[in-house]
Formats: sequence, structure tokens, C-alpha cells
Amino acid sequence: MREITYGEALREAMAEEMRKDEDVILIGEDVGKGYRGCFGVSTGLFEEFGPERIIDTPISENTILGSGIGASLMGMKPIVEIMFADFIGVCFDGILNQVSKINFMSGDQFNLNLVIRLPGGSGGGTGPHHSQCLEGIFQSIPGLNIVLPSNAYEAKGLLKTSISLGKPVLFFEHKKLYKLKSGVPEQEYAIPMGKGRIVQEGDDLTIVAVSYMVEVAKKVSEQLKKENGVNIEVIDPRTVVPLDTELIGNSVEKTSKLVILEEGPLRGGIGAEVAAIASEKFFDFLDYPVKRIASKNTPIPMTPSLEKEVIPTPERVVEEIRDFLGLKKGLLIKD
Amino acid sequence: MREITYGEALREAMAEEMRKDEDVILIGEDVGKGYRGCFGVSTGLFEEFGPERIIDTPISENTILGSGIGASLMGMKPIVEIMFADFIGVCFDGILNQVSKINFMSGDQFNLNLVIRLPGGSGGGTGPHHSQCLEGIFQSIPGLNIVLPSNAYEAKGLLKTSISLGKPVLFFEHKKLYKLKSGVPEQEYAIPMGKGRIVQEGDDLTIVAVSYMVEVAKKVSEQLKKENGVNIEVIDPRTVVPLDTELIGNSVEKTSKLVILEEGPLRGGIGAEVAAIASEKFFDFLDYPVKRIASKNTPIPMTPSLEKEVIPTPERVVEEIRDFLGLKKGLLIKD
Amino acid sequence: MEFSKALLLDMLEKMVLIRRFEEKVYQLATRGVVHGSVHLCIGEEAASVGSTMPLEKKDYILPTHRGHGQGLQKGADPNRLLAEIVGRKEGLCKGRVGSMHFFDKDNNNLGAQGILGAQFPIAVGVGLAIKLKKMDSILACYFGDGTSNQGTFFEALNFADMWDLPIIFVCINNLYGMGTHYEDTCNIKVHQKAKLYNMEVKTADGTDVKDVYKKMSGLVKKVRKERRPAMIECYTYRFLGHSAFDNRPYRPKEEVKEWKSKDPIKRLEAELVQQGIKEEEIEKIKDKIEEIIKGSEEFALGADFPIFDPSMET
Amino acid sequence: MEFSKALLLDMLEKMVLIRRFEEKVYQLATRGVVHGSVHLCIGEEAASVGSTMPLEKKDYILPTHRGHGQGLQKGADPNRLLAEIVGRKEGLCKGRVGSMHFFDKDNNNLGAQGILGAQFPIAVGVGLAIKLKKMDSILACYFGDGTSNQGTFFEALNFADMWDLPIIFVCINNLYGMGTHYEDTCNIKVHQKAKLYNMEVKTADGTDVKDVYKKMSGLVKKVRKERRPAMIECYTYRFLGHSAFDNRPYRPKEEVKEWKSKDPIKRLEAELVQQGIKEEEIEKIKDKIEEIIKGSEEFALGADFPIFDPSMET
Ligand SMILES: Cc1ncc(C[n+]2csc(CCOP(=O)(O)OP(=O)(O)O)c2C)c(N)n1
Ligand SMILES: Cc1ncc(C[n+]2csc(CCOP(=O)(O)OP(=O)(O)O)c2C)c(N)n1
Ligand SMILES: [Mg+2]
Ligand SMILES: [Mg+2]
Repeated sequence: MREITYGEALREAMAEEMRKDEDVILIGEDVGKGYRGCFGVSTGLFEEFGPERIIDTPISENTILGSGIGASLMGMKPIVEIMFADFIGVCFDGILNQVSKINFMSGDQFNLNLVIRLPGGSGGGTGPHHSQCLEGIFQSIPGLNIVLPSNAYEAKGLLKTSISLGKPVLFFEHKKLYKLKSGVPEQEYAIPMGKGRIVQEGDDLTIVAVSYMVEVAKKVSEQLKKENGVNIEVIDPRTVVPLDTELIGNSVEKTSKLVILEEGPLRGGIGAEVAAIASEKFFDFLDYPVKRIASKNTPIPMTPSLEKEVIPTPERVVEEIRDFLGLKKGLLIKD
Repeated sequence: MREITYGEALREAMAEEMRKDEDVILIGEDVGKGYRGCFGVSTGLFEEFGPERIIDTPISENTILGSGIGASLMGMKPIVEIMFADFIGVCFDGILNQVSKINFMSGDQFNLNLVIRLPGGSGGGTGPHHSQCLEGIFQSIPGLNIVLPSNAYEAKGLLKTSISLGKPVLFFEHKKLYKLKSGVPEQEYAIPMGKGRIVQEGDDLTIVAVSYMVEVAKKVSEQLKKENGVNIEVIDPRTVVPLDTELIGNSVEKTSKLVILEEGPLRGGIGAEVAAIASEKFFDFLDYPVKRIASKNTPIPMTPSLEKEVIPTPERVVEEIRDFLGLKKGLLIKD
Repeated sequence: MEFSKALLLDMLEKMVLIRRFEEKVYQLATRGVVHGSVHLCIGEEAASVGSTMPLEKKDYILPTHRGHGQGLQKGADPNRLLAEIVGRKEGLCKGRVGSMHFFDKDNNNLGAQGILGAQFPIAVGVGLAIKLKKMDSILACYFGDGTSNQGTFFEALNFADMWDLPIIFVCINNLYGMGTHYEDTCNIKVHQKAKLYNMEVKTADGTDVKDVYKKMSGLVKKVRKERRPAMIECYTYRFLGHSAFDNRPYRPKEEVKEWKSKDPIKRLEAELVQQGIKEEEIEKIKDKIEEIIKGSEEFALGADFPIFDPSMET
Repeated sequence: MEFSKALLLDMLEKMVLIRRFEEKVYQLATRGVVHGSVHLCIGEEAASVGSTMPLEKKDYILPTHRGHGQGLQKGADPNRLLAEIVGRKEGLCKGRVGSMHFFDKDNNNLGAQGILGAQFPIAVGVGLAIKLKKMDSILACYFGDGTSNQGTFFEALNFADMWDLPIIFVCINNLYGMGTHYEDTCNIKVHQKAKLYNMEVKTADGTDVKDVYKKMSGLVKKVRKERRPAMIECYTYRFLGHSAFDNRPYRPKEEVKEWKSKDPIKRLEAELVQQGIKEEEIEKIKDKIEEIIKGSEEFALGADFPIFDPSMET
């Protein structure tokens, strides 16, 4: 299968849906003429679809988001790009009180097809206002679908599904993934909401990881397999709302041990919700306390010496999992 | 001890601190001349302190909050009132990226004394834009103290502490509590951040409840005591950030069963965090899965027939706890 | 502009409908049948009717939190609106949201927001869709004087100007935002804010339905043709409190008295009588409305409450 | 306004300081020593120096995301600023936040925000505190042309007008916000927006430090005396990309060329030479700055990285 980057996959998804349906448009700061998206994701789209569908805006996040809300009330399928997920605070009311609630509030008169693309995560030194993983905040707002693609294949399939879902979608992209390549078929495919995937099978421990942390989980599992003989099952839920609780439950039934790995801050993160669900629903499967690995509860510092202490690096994850399992380097789990 | 209402207690706290310190001011929509606060909390303050310290504003939440941020950067101790907690989305960036981060970002050059008062919760039919309990969202933002006073005594003591804390405080008030009276001493007292209280002792089950849900928990415990012989320990953590984990742990060690009761939506609520902490730290104490009782994951409907299904009413809480304990009405727990 | 007798009578009927409808809501609220808050536009009917009547069925509105008048005039069924207000399943939004946030898709009412200023960004999106879909429609985006201090207002004015959007911003200026007089919140007149963004602006006597109608009609024609934004500011007054149970100590008695003397309904009635319309004709209209309201009350209070359904959870 | 030789030389020195400082930052960024993004104001030094120099020590600033010039001119120690930019413990903010968000309390710099428009509401609070505490200070709130499209700008203008706040809104208009020309985002000139709110506004040639200085001095005097807001818009150009690594294809070559011909430093140098200042005197200044920058580089790169401390968690 051909390999393309995450950024290219997103672009393909948008381009394909735009070719199919006139109602699909992209709105955001510098998505078109000048910059082609801050991370180059919309390269070529302006040339193909023109200024009426690839719409550059003034610096006014409230009205950028509102453009999407209004257009979707009119039956269009707008994709709104907020340049960095961190800027969503500027237009947060739109998410909290309109996007998430209109379908319900209108008594189902409206079914918004609205995707909000949110590049998040540490880009390595981008600092407190350009590095955040905010999915933990949004899970607490009923009415939003929260999607976290972890590679190019996922990105394309999930974005295509999101564009015509009839429900609003917060689509969290990760800056560290944009350049990463993976296999993406030429032919159409779809990934449903709420169905996770088993990234890698194992029976000693379940790691539920999202977004870029799936990459970290893969790396960590490999190392722990080699150095400690631990067989880790890595699960990528793909969407945290809705959440594939069953998939996680089945895995925990097998492994009896659950670690949740995310880049957002620990407190109130998606790990909190998954841990709470596990302790409600899978209590009898669990041999060990549920373990959350996440960013520390601070803003994301710019300087590398602090950033690497705050966000979960592979080194820290390995260490924390070893601690969790009572292992040292070189000590095999079956010992 | 004399009894005063929650609203009066808040007013006393503000007035006393304003008398002591010129730097304490109150800023918000209709807090002064015309309305004395949407819920009458600031009645009399305008008359005593005048328009320079009880400051009515245009309808511009961003700049209302910003007035507080800027003034606290200048060493003042502003209290900002956002008329309904639900409107915080309008000025969310101020919370997400400035209020919560400035102390850290400035390398401790600044220590903001800033209290943001947020009347929340269902007022009985106030509907989706005027009823939310948003503490679940904010716990995921490092750098904020989150305070949830549950009666007049708590309200006064916690507000006084908050005003000079040197750290930003989100002060969540509950509309259903404003008129409720309880004993408040005439003399000064203080309640520290991060120290919960045992509302009522018991050894069969721990309920951690916040804000108005403490009232519900008291009612429910009484009924379950009478009808099922269950002795419930009710814990009011008072502040969810910082959280008195130790107090909860001690209680769970005794009861082995934990229920978390809140009015915010279930997913990603403070119950998620408490449950996650419990399943990490008190795993060995727990006999039963941790149970969360919260609002359903929908906007808060206006109509009573739906609202009472969505928010946790005493009736539902009783039922859910009976289910949890495998009890029926009339069946004693010790049976 | 010539006003035919039929048009004037129609306007009167619509204003009386709004007045009686809201009096009923007020009555139900005092009886405890309405939950949560209701914001009534009694006294402001000329602004609602005069600004909404010139719109066509194909046009869109975004009403305010005080939007019964705007919604009714745009075509909302009083039965279903009242049922919504008392939270019944037959309500426009299945009874879920009530007075402050009703949506009425059939009549191109895209929903009122309980969050002041939220309508402005949404208006831009609606205008954008109208433009991209090359529709002939226009949008009326309603807001109050106080709400014009939200930053989103300026953003929307700017986008509407830059993108040539067919939006009429309609300010219902009733002098106050809750207890605060507009002049205590801003030195700039609302329409001057819009004027900065190169759009045609008009002010109207919001107690005179003819004045509002005439000016709005002009703007509707212009905006439909030129596909550019415009704004109208209607000066009016709410006779009751901010919400149903506000004692409104913040308003001088003389001010209230003065504005009540300009009651838009009495004003139009007087004019009609002067023009030779018989009192009986006016009474007939009122009786008709009385019937409608009676019917709406029966419909609304007779309807069932909605039942919670787990599929509502998201 | 008369410009003494000493003042002109001082201005030159300050502009050269900013230029050399940022060239150093750019060099360090290309060497990978700077983490995250840096926004450089090379080309805009006359706007920074001319608008900040008239402020006194007791005055406050809120700089932009492109704020090294503003911060240095307000008194920031280049050593500690550079240390901050490369993330070292000796940095102004202990190395935590770097270029885009430095705070410098000792010099009344209340912090740059990475969120465009966030400075406006904060400015209102700072102005309010100055007023309530009856201080003699004023505040300069900096922002870019693109940022003037945030709704918060209008809110702040309104509050500043209504509350009589001693704030000077300083727009550094470099024609673009990232890749988008201001004219593609707004038809209204930035200063016209402020003018709507009854404040004194000035425009200045942002490549001419004397013009900026003169006009800003006038506003500082006026605002300090009258305790009312004002605004100045300085037209200038950034010679480099939006951030350190932007190829800027969106800007026509001729435009860049034209503006480079108006290099504010060269311009002032030429004038000084014309006024009879010896080239050596200018060279001496440059040498002095060279020494400072060398020292800063040594200081910054020699400093330690901060260590994580659990008390940072909140
Ligand atoms: C964002 C937001 N802030 C505050 C409120 C509370 N509130 C509801 S109506 C109102 C006054 C609005 O004034 P105006 O825009 O003049 O409309 P009017 O009520 O006079 O019709 C206020 C402050 C709100 N609903 N939303
Ligand atoms: C709220 C927000 N939106 C977008 C950005 C991304 N961004 C950073 S600088 C910039 C351009 C700003 O333009 P302008 O205000 O003219 O300042 P300049 O960069 O030209 O100095 C943009 C869009 C941001 N940092 N914050
Ligand atoms: Mg009003
Ligand atoms: Mg610019």
C-alpha cells in the first residue's frame, strides 16, 4: 500500500469530500491563499477549489467558528480550522453553548454537519499557548464527538466520516504526527465513530492511548517486550466520545491491568474518565489499580528541560510502567 | 449561632474584605446600581463602597474578566462576577490561557489575587444556557483553584480565603443555595483550601458530594438510614482543586464503598477524577466498584419532566444507591 | 410609502397577537406554569412587527432572548410556541428549551440563543451560506442595545462587510440591558458602530410600526438586490421587567410613564380610528386574537410533557 | 519638536540593539538553540523605539507576540531576555516560556500573550487599577494590524472610553497578519476603529523613529494629563518571515524591496551623517552593541536549564 503523511491524508479527505459535495467548505485563518494552513495541510486546496470554498478569514476566532455554525444550520458541511487548538478558548462559547447543544435544543430540527479541526499537542518547545491537548476539557461537554486520529490512515478515514456525520465533531490533530507516513489505500474506506482498534495484541497489560501517544505506546511496548518480556496490548479508541468501552473491557478482561496514556494534563483528562469507567464496569477484571500516565498538571513549558518532564516521553512511560508492574530493567515479567 | 443565607454570607465576606483592603473590588454586569447582582448577592455594597469599587460593566464578558486579570497584575484583589457560570465560555480564553497560567508563565513574578464568582447549577427550569455545573471542565486546566461552597458557613469562609490567596480561584456558587440559611459565626474565621469536611459520619458507604449535592446527600442519607439502616458518611471536599484526597481515602478505608455525587454531567466530571484517584490509590480498600452519580450527558432541559431525569434528584440518588448496594426499599443493609 | 387599510389592520392584528400572547405567558408565569425565565417584549411590538413583516418566507431570522414577537411574526404557530414555553412535547423544540431558545426551522427561524452576542458569529455563517448557495434570501439578525457591546458584534460587522453578506442587523433598542442604561455602557450609538463598516444604517421610531416597516422595507429591498449588509436601530421600550419577575427599580417612573403613553398598539389604533376605521373592526380583530390565544392556551396546557429518552444522551 | 544629537544617537543605539539582538536570536534559531517559534521585529525597530521611549519607568506596557523590541526598550536586560528565549533558568521568567510570552515585572512589562487579542481586556484592568490607585502612570498596549480584528479590541476601546482609562493603544501595522494582507481582512483603517470611541488618534511613519517618537510623546503627555485613552498606528514592515522559518511567498518582491529601502536604521544613520555626525561615532555605538550582544549570548548560553520542581504542579 502506498504511504502518505498524516497531513496529506487530511488534505485528501477534504479534497475528496469537496469534490463530491459542494456544501463542503474550509474556513480558517491562513488556510488558503497565503499560507495553505499553518502546517501546510491545505496545500493545493485553494488552487483547486478557489476562494469561495477555501476561505481565509480575519483573525477573529469567534466569527470563524460562527461561520461554521451558521453555514451548518443552513445545511452546509463546513470544516473550520482553528490554527492551534489552544486558541479554542477565544471561541469557546460557540462550542459550549451552540455547537454542542443545537441539535438537542432545536428538538432535532437541525443536525449539524460541522467539523472543527484542532491541531494540538506539543510541537517541541511551542510553549504554553501553542502546545495543549484539550480533549479532557471537551469530553465534559455533552453533545460533541471527539476524534483523535493517530496516523495517516486514521486521519483520512475519520475525517471523511466526520464531515457528513450530522453531529458536530472536534477533530484533534497532533502537530508531531503531520509529517509521519503510513499506509493509506487509494480506494474509499470509512472508519465509524465509536469503534476503537487494537493496535497491537498482548496479554500482560492493556494500554489505552490516543493521538500521538499511540506512537509512544508502540515504542514503549517494543522496549518492554524486549527488555522485560511484557506483552502489551495497545488500544487506540480513535474517538473518545463516543468511546468503545467494549473493546477496552475485552482487553482488560484478558490482561487484568490497565494503563491509560495521554498527552493532556492528568487531572480530569480522558484517563480519568476511562479509569472511572473501568472501575465501575471492569472492577472484577482488574488485578491492579488503574494507572494513568499523562502530562503533569502545569502549563506546557517552552524550555526542553521542563517540557520533557511535563509531557509523557517514552522514557518516562517505560519507567512508570515498570514501576507499576514492579519490574526493573532486565527483570522479566514472568519471573 | 445566628443563621444567615448563603447569599448574605457571600455579601458579608465581600464587605468585610473590602473594608479591610482598598484593593478588593467587585466587577460585573449589574452588580451595582441597578440590580445589585442578578441574585441580589451584592445588595447594599454599591451604597457602601460606591461606583469605584462596585463596578457595573457593559455586556462584554471578555473585558469583564480581563478587567480582573489586569487589575490583579497590578496587585489589586478583584472579584469578578460572571452573571451565570454558563457565560464563562464567552471569556474562556482568559481562564484557559491567562488566569490559570500567568503565575507559572511569569516565572512567579506575579501571584494573582483573583476570584471569579460563577453562579451555576439548575435553578429549576432555567434551561441549557443558564443551568450548567462546569467544574468538570475547569478541573482539567492546571493552575486554577476550584471552590464549591455548599452552605452559608462555607461560602463566607471560603470566599474570604479566596480573595487573598495569591492564586486564581474559580468560585462556583449554586443558585439553589442562595436562599438557604445556616449558622455563621459573627467573628472572623477562615477555611483553608484543600481541606474537606466530614458532613456526617457513617461506616457503610462514603458519599463525596459537592455544592448543592451536599444537601441532596444529607437528605438521601437520612432516608436510607431510616428505610434501609444504611450509615452513610458524607464528605464535602469544599475545593476540588486542590482535593483533600486523604480525607476521602480515610473514609473509604472505613466504608470500602465510594459514591461520588455531583450535578455536572457524568462524563469527565469531578466524579471521574475522584473515581480515578480512588482506583489508583484506594484500590485495596474498595469492596465495590466506584459509583458516580451525576447529570446525564445532555444539555440541561428546561421542561421539568426532562430536567428531573437529567439532574440527580434525591429520588434518583436514593434509587441508584439502593441498586448499588443491592437493596430494596425496606431491606436493611445488615440483613 | 402608502399604507393600505388592509396592511394597517394586518399590522394591528399582528401586534395584538404578540401582546395577548405575551400577556398569556406572563399570566402563566405568575401561575407557576412556566419554568425558568421569560423575557417579554410587551411595549416593543411595533419594532417586532415592523421589522419582521417586510421579510419574506424565504428569508431567515436569528431572534433574541426576547424573541417571541420576532418569531411569531416570522410565522411561528402560537400553539406550538406556547407549548414550547410551557415545556410540552408538542412545542416547537419538543418542549426542551422554552421561551429563550426556540428554533422554528419551518419558518426559517434559526434559533434564539440564551448567550448574548452568540447570534453575531452565527449570522455570518448564515449569510455566507446564502451567498455561496446563491440564494435570493436575506437574514435578519436581531439583538438588543446592551448586546451591541459584545466584541462579536464588530467581528460580524467586519465579516459581513468584507464578504458582502446579505444580513440586516436589527437592533431593538429598549434603552436598558437588564438594570443598566445603555448610556452607562457606551457613548457610541449602536447604529454608528455599524456605520463604521460601510453599511447603510437607519434609525426608526420603534413605537411607530409604520416607521419601522417603511425603513425596514427599504433595507430589505436594498439588501436583497445589492447583497450587502445593512442595519436598523429601533428605539422602543419594554413595559415590563427584564424578565417576568423583575421589579425594575432602576427605571424612573416618569420615563416609564412617558413611554407607556407611546404604546405602539394604542398609537396605531388611534390612527386607524382617525382614518375612519370603525371601532368594531378593531374589536373584531381583538376578538379573533382572543380566540387564538384561548386556543393556544388550551393546546399548550393540554399537551403532554416530553419523556426522557436515553438516545438524548450524547 | 527638536531632536538633540544625544537623543538621536540614543535612538540609534536602541534600534541597533534591537536589530542585533534579534539577528542573534535568528542565528540561534537556525542553529536549533531556540525552541518553539520566535517572531522577529527586524525592520520595525523605529516603531518599537519611537513608541516605547517616550514612556517613563513608572509606565506600563503589554507587548505583543513580536515584542522583543518593545520589551528591550522598556528596559529588559538583554542578557536575561536572551536567556529566557533559549529557555534558561536565568531568563526573565526562569526560562519557562521563551520569546513569545515574556513578563518583566521590574520594568513594568506585564507580559506578552501568545493569544492574539488577549492583551485588550487585560489592558482595561491595568488601566482601571492605575485609575483606582490614583497613580500617575499610563499603559501602552501594543498590538498588530491583524489583531485589531479581534472583537476584544472594541470592547477594550469602549471600556477605556467609558471609564476614562489612561491607555495608549499602539498598533504596529506591518501590513500583514501571517500570510494575509490587512486589506484582505478589513476595510477600516485600524486607527479609525479607535477614533469611533472618541479618542485622540495619530498615525505615524513607522520607519521614521522621529515621527513615531514625536507623536507618541504628544500622546503620552496628553494621556498622562487628561487621563483618557488614545491610539497611535505606526506603519512599518517586518523584513523577515512571520516566524523565524517562514518563506513568505505571499509578499510581492517589489513590496519587500521598497520597504527595505526605508530601513529605519539606515534612514536614521543617513540623517545623522547629514547632520554632521561622524561615521566613527556611529561605529562606536555599533561596537558597543556588538559587545552587549556578545555578552548576552555568553550569558544566555552559559546559563543552566531550569529543573522541574513538583511545586510547579497546580
Ligand atoms: C453572554 C451573556 N451575558 C449576560 C447575559 C444576561 N442577560 C440576559 S438579557 C441581558 C440584558 C440584555 O440587554 P439587551 O441586549 O439590551 O436586550 P434586552 O434584554 O434589553 O432586550 C443580560 C445582561 C446573557 N444572557 N448572556
Ligand atoms: C487568537 C490567536 N489567533 C491566531 C494566532 C496565530 N497567529 C500568531 S501571529 C498571527 C498574525 C498576527 O498578525 P498581526 O496582529 O498583524 O501581528 P504581526 O504578527 O504582523 O506582528 C497569527 C494569526 C494566535 N497566536 N492567536
Ligand atoms: Mg435592551
Ligand atoms: Mg501585522
